[in-house]
Amino acid sequence: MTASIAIKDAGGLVVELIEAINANRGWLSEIDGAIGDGDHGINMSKGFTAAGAKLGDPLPSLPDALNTLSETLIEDLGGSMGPLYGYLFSSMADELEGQERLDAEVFAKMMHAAFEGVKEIGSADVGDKTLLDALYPATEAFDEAWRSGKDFAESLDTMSAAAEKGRDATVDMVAKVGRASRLGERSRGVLDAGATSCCLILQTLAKGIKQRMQG
Amino acid sequence: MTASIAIKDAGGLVVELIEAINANRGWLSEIDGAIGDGDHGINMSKGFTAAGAKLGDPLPSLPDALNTLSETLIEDLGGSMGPLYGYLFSSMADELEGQERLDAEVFAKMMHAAFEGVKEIGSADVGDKTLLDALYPATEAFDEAWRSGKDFAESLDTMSAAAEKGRDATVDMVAKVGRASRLGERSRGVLDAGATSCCLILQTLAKGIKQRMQG
Amino acid sequence: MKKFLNKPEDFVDEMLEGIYRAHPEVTFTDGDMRCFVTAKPVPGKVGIVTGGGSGHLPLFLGYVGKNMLDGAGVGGVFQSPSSDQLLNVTKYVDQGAGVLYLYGNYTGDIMNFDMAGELAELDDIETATVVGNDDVASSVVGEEHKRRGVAGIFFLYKVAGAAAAQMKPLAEVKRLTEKAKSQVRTMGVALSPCIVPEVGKPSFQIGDDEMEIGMGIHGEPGISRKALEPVDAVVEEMASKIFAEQSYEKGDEVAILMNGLGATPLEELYIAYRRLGQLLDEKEVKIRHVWLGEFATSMEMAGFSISIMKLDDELEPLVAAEVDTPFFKHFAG
Amino acid sequence: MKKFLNKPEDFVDEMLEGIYRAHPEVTFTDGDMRCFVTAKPVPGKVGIVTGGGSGHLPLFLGYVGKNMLDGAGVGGVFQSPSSDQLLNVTKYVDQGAGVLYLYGNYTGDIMNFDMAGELAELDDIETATVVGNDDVASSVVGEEHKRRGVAGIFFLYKVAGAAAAQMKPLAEVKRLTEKAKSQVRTMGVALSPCIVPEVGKPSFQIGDDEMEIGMGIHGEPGISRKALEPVDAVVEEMASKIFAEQSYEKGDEVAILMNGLGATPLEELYIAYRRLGQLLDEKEVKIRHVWLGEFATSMEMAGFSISIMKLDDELEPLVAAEVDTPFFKHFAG
Ligand SMILES: Nc1ncnc2c1ncn2[C@@H]1O[C@H](COP(=O)(O)OP(=O)(O)O)[C@@H](O)[C@H]1O
Ligand SMILES: Nc1ncnc2c1ncn2[C@@H]1O[C@H](COP(=O)(O)OP(=O)(O)O)[C@@H](O)[C@H]1O
Ligand SMILES: [Mg+2]
Ligand SMILES: [Mg+2]
Ligand SMILES: [Mg+2]
Ligand SMILES: [Mg+2]
Repeated sequence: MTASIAIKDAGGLVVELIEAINANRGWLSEIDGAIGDGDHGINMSKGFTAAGAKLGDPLPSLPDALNTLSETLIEDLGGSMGPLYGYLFSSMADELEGQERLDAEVFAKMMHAAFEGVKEIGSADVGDKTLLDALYPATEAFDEAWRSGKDFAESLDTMSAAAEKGRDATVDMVAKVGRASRLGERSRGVLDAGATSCCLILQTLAKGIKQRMQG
Repeated sequence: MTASIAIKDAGGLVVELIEAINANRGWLSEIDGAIGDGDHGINMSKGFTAAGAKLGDPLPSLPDALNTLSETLIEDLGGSMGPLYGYLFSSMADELEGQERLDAEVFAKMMHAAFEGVKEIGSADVGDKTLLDALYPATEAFDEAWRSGKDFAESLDTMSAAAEKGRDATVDMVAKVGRASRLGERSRGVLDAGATSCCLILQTLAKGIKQRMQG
Repeated sequence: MKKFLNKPEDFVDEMLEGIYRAHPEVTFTDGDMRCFVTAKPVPGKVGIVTGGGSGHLPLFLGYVGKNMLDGAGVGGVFQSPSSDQLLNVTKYVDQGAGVLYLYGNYTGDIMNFDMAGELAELDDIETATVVGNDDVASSVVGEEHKRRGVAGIFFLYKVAGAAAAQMKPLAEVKRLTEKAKSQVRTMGVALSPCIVPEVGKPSFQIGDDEMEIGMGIHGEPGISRKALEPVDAVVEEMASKIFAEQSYEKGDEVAILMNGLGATPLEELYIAYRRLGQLLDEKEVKIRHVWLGEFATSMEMAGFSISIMKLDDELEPLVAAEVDTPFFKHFAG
Repeated sequence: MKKFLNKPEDFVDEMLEGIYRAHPEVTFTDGDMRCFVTAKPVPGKVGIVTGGGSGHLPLFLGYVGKNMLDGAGVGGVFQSPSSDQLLNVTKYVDQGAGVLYLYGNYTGDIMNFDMAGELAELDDIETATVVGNDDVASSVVGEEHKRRGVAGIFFLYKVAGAAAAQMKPLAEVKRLTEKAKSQVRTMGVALSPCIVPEVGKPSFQIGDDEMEIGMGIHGEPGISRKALEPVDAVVEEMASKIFAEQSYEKGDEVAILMNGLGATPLEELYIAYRRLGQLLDEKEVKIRHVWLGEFATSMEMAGFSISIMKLDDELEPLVAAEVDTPFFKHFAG
């Protein structure tokens, strides 16, 4: 059997996402403060925390937990993070439908769906200095690692590294959408907040999946 | 003939008053800033300068010049200085009516009239930390010096010293009227702006009269 | 001094030029922009004239208009207009029924209005005077005559304006305005000073975390300066000062004015109002009218005031009456 | 952070509580205070729904009322409301004639309104959309679709509201609103930042003698930052940017909105307006309407914007129509 985790037991991954976002609340706002309005960590933390309160005990399955997160972001949070991350997580959840186990194949589909979902709702492109700039290279890197024969865990590591590289590459980009886009050239030279939170989310997911495979 | 000056040639006294006020514009505002709204010098300078523009060339007689000053303050300046100094100067001018020369007797009457005029229009009392606290002791001191046998010039010196002493005594007073009165006890410890400008005006008058008597 | 202006000494006159450009319903008399009057005096009506220093928009001139005031003397920043200007406004406004002078309790204004009134008498114009003194912070009970007039004069303008619009005689307009005055109390709080343009620096210093309770609208000191508290606590303290003055009991009806002093956002005024509403609910006092916004300001000062007016069957319809001025509009009913 | 508030996270909801207490003409639907609607929907009328982040009072909800808007989704400070909230407002507001979405050009708002519109369609509610993008400073000519929506949306609200009040069908309301939109241009200038309560510190830094021309209403940077100049020069620069976009010629008629961003006193707005009036006089352009005050703010930000709308015989009566909302009142004629 190829490396995988049981979907119905993996709702805790969403709890870990919430913890990661809350732990980085200040840092994410700080980054947004440079070329945005300094509230990215606040927004994310508000939405994720609200979702956490709805997860219930015992924890639901991973797709149910992702859908709860998505719905909370879309219905309660609003803003731009609501729809963007809302679609990211619901697109991921959709790919888990009908599955019992999350393996590399399924994960690759989740990443692609997440990327397409965010791209469509936000009408942004790779290179626009958004969370797509962490999401896209991560998606590609995972695909390539897996296709080139690395195992699921190794491919997750490759993805995590690519997400980080993508995040850091936003420093040299000029924002084309969102608040920072009005800065033009002045938006160059600092990290993008959304790419930073996206990288954090992907790395947290990767870490959580790996732990569950070992455990 | 007792010491005196010709009223019709003394319009220049008002020019000297205007110069004195303008020269002390900043200082008077500074003093008002401590317990008032910091504009006493600005107000006085605005009114006196406007009057100066109306005096004409050749200069009018002293009562005419005083009346021009008074009217400008009352009609154009407004505020509290308009009526207060307006009445002060018109009351002085009234006492010059029908006179040809300004001597110690006439001057004493001018001072009394000025005091009564300001007191009536402002409904304030001596000790309320206002310009009356320079005007009243000056008036009394002049009377007493003259009655006790000093000559006009000496009596003017006595008056100037009393005005200054009166002004300085306002430091220990608590304001009972005007803006500063709302400070209560907190209005103690600094000069009163109106007493300061009044002292300046009386000293400038005294100096000008003395110069004209010598000249 | 970070202000949008040209020369500080032109502040008032350029402001007036802008106002006359924007609002053809108002004009000036005697060739003096500072003699501010309605363009459409109502024949036979008692005229209502106010006046005071500039820097308080929409006070004072902003209430000249339909069913409110007829004229206003416009002074320099925080300076009374002159008696002459007030006299000219009086002459224009008088339509044979006399003129009510209605202004705030400040030495300069009192002297100049009194002088104008004496001069008007020589012209056979009857005048009467009501002096607003709603600021409970500025003197103790029993010494109300020493109190500053602040935002609460808004209610007096409404009552006087509505009464005059009903063509009531001067004595009756005065009686109703005095009655309104006896029912209005105001408390203010400030967070920051303002800058008189010609002075060029702040009127007072205040710490980054301090508030001044009971401050006047020219930056006059208040009852206490202390650390800024949550707005609920601030409102409770302010309201308690007003409640201590008059009884507010079950079934009583009031009108409220939540007035921003200049820089305080509407959002914060509504948060403050929320608490005031709760306090009046607890007393089972009914809020019949509430106006919330900027009604009497100190240029860029941050802060707000609460004015409460107790209503009765005679005053309520006057407060409720329709008003249309360039700066303030109210639909009846 | 010197603000009158309790907990920063309660800022929006406590503000809303205050608003509902003060203004019984408005209410909320679906048990969610942020789904802000008129208490008196007009049967058969096209509904006009707006929405956006909080912190801009009287934008957005302040224009819900007679002859203007019917509902508004209320977001967090500078955050779009959610699609769900907008959907609930849409359902309440729809009276069978469909709903016009009218809001400013921001990513979050576009996403959420679009989602709401799709969901409304599933409920057989027809929606149409007009997105305000009046800020000439935020993108060049030819790229108008990228421009921010700012204070000029006030005119779109007036036109859409008046057209809907005349019981025109959705397509016609949309056509007129689009037409109005093509005629509105805005330029802003800021002197100081604002503070998002939950962030707790200023949105940007600016020197004691600096101004930012072309600034957005969330503190987004503008065209240029430079030393503060006399207001006449500031107005000339702002107006020249607007004049460069469209022809303003002899005989043309316009409406003007002089909008304070929050902390700038009315006095200064009038001084600024004086110069704008002079410039339009020079062009022999007739100013048919002018509104001056706070219409779209950024909490305690100091600054102002100028919006100019060109009028024609179709638009002018709609702009002139009577309006009565809790935050904005206009008597016709
Ligand atoms: N159209 C878009 N598509 C994808 N991501 C976007 C888009 N617009 C903005 N973003 C992301 O949103 C982030 C800012 O999020 P946040 O601060 O929470 O929202 P806001 O800008 O409304 O305050 C940016 O750093 C960027 O990564
Ligand atoms: N009722 C009064 N009678 C006499 N002098 C007064 C009275 N009220 C105020 N003053 C004087 O006015 C001075 C302040 O003048 P000024 O600053 O020009 O006016 P304002 O207080 O209106 O700004 C005070 O220092 C005081 O001497
Ligand atoms: Mg942000
Ligand atoms: Mg002073
Ligand atoms: Mg003064
Ligand atoms: Mg934001």
